[in-house]
Amino acid sequence: MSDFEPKVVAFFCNWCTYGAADLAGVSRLDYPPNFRVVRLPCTGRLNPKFIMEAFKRGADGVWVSGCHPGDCHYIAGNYHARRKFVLLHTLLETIGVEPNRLRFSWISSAEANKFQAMARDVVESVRACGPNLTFRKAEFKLDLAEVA
Amino acid sequence: MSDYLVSEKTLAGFFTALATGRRLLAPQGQGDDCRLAETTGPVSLDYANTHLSPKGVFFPQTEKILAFHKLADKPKANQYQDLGDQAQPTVIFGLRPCDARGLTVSNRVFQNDRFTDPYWKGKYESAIKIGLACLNPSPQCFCAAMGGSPFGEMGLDVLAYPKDQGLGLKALTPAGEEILKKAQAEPADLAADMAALEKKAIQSQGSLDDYATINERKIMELYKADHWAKTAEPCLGCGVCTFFCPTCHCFDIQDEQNEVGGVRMRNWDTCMSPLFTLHGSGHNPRPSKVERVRQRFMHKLKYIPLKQDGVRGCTGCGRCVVMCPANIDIRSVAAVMAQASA
Amino acid sequence: MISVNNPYLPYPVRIADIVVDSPDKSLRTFKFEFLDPEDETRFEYLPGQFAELSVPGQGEIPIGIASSPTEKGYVLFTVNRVGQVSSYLHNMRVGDVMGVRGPLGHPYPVRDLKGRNIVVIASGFAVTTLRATVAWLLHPDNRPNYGRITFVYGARSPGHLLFREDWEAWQKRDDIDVYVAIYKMVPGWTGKVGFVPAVLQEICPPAENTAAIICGPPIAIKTTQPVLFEAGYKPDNIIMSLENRMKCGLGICGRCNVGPEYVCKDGPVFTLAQLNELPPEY
Amino acid sequence: MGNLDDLTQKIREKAKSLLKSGQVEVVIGYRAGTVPLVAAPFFARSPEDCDNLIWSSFARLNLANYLPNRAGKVALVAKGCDARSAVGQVTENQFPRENLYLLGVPCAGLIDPARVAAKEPRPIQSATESDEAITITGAGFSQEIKKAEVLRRNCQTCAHRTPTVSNELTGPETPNAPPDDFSDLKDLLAKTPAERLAYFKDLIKDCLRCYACRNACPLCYCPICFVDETRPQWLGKSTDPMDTMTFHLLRGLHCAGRCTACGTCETACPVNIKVREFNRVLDKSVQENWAYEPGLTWDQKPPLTIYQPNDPADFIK
Repeated sequence: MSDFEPKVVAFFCNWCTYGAADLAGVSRLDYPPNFRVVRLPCTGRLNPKFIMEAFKRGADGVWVSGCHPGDCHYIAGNYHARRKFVLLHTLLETIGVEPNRLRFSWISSAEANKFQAMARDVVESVRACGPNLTFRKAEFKLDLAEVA
Repeated sequence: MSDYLVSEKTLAGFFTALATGRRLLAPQGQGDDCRLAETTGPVSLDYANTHLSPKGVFFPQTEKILAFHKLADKPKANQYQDLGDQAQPTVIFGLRPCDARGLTVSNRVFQNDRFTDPYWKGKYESAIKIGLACLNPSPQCFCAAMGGSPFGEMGLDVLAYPKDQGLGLKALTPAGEEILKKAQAEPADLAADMAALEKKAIQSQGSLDDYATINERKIMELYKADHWAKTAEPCLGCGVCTFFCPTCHCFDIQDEQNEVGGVRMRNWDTCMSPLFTLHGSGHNPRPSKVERVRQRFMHKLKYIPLKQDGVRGCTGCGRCVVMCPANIDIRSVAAVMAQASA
Repeated sequence: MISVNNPYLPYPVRIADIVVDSPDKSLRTFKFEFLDPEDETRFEYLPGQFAELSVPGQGEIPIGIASSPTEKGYVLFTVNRVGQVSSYLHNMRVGDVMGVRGPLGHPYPVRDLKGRNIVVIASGFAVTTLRATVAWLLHPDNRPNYGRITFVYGARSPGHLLFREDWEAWQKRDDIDVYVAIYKMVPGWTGKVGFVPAVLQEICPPAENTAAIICGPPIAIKTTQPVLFEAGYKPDNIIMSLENRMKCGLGICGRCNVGPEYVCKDGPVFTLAQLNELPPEY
Repeated sequence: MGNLDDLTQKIREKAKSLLKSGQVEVVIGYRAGTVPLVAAPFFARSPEDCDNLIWSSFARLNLANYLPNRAGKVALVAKGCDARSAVGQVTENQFPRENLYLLGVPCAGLIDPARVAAKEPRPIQSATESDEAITITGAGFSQEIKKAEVLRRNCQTCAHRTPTVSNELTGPETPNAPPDDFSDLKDLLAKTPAERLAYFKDLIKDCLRCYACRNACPLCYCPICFVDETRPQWLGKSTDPMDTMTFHLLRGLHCAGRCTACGTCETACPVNIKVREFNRVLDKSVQENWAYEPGLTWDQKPPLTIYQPNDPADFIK
């Protein structure tokens, strides 16, 4: 599966990691293009159903990243999010989602280098897991006889 | 039409013959695990009834009906096309008479006075239905009170019953007769035997006069009665009753799609859900569980009999009685409906 | 009629025209042309029937047919933007391909009303099937069969009045009485002002040998009835069109029932006499 | 006369006096079911109604489920878990505390019909019970089974059988069971991810998506559940296994830190799915991370409504 390019859905907080991605880009720090970013106002906005939706639709990995604890633009959004992530992480890991498919990180808008390293690491971790064949909706079949 | 016998010795061969050239579905497993499954025999006759009703054979919980391509280079892009009824030659052995009767109620909905549902029709009409009469109805059964019988024949091609470690069989339709002959069942005369067993089986069931009273009362009289709020109060609105009911046939139609195309499918739905009737405007003709519970019981005991020559929408299989988490018992509700004043 | 082999299978159509009908853009009228001209012949309908508009990948919505069968080459539907399918439909473009499944339901009993006077009462955008009815009645083939025809129509504001060209043309005719009203006066309006029941009270034709056909939101239908009673109309002669949530349109999927009757299969047209015997679940 | 009869008597007496004095408008309790091994919810509004009230070890439905959106003063016949759920409802502002009278019942654990069926598969016509055992009768058989052998899974590990909060207890406190040590989950975690996923997929393979677990749950009071949302529609309505899995995972997450292990979801499930398995994974995490058990006192703060700056979360990089 050498030509497998993982698809990662990334949920970034607008105030930090999204900025870090921007800064990495402006600073010409190259990172893999395998993720599709969904910008959130805060990681506290992350509803677990977003993550399920991503996997359901065939994402090979999900990456959630926000501000370092204490740095939340909304004072405590990521503190609350952190407790949610504990449960979400535990649940998904327990039911058998490979741990490397789901990544949580804190990256501030100044940490372009951390962003670059993390992005590479996320993509490589997911690549090592291989395509997501088990934790998604079945491949869509139209069952239509092709009309010539 | 005549009667037939299959002895203990020829029983295995009988089921093999049934399964030749078509799939044989028969109940397998015990208790809550009892379900219709494909087999070539032997078939155990020792079961109460399948946990889920057999309606799923003809009306699967999820059924793809249409599909379309989306990409412009495909022929007929964005035009729905029929996926067919997916029917295959089938014989079902071991339908209980209550369930066979229930399927006829759905059949008259799926093939109503104006329209015919091709997906139901293809599967329902191509299946040969062999019933197994109930010698010992379960404690929650009340088919006789609903106008049926443990030896009921409605909706069946053949009615079988356990006899001397083998089977007694009564052909009810030409298709039934033909399959019994092909399976080399021996001709016999079982009328007296069956009548005696039926009488004994019915005795174990209470008779209920309430249903006759409900027949006589007008729709609005039953509808406006003052007991509905109380009747509905314990209801959780879960709809387990509707999922298990052999005559519940309501469904939702949904599209699912991806980048290249999509399918239209139908899925079992339940009148116990507020979404079932919710208008786009936000208006809901049955906004609370009181209206929804009333709808279910009125539908089973009043509306369906009105439309189907007196045949009730409840066949007395007892599934909802056992499965309702809040123990809303249709027998008790019928009694209240018969007595309550507006 | 609907496809005999499979009533779930829509006829493929192309969007031929889209007209934005209201200032808030919540109403659009879609003109569809059948991809297969034969389908137009099969889609034989009468005013008051509806069809399921089938948007690929989104779903279906039951909408009254706003065109009259006397208008050939196309069918018209006015769609209010409320849910998933209608919102998607509002963003579709001329030329897009989708499906129309129908006709469904029973029409207004125009054929049974021959020889009688008819008063048609419309509120809001429920005017669609009534616009079809009037267009049908006024067709030279049909007009001689009926007595006096009255058309009463009210909407929130002049901008919310649909099919202006049609009723303006009707106003110029002498074989139909047309009363168009808005609920609140605005500068420049020369027609009537007031809610439909009030306008009706003013001009209500005598009940003798007359049938009333009403369509509108529940509140309008409810408040119109007393006016008709007062004028001497019997429940038998008050004809209404209901709407309920629908999926199949074939009397099978179960959700649109009003008592033992299915709005899709047995309605949507009922007389008040029929509805008086049924639970008010609409 | 055993303890069960005493409890029934006490419930009836108290219910009557609460209704007579006008302290409450309705007493929500249990009546005898119309089928064996079931006690059904019952709403007593008059002193005469109260004679239908019973206590029984078949009283599996959690009555706190009937509290949200209910007007007027209510007395709730509550076993340990029900009382905790009711406290949770009050904490989450779903029911005013001043309208609630908790008639606490010291519970000795409830009967699991599936375990009874495992012992006696033949159809049961009737069931009676004493303090220690139940007697089931069917066509041609009658059998006594010790209650301890057929308790529900959650009752075997219930650490709060007697309500921790109530206006009044109807009997002496009952001994608690040794708490859930989640040892089976530890075994499960020792397996590979693929094996675990297979286990959980198999667990829910019969799910009908009837949502009876949700509807029976006192925590599920959302006006519109995520499964019913349409714009966007998060879940397909078909029996697709991944949609089903999503439902169970999100249902579990929504109940995390709030679930009192009352087991009413498993009672309601018509196809006998151990739906609480998802909740237990989360319960374990809640207890380990924040040492929290819901519904024990009126002033507890649910763990997901608060935080500590130094909350552990090593997995976040």
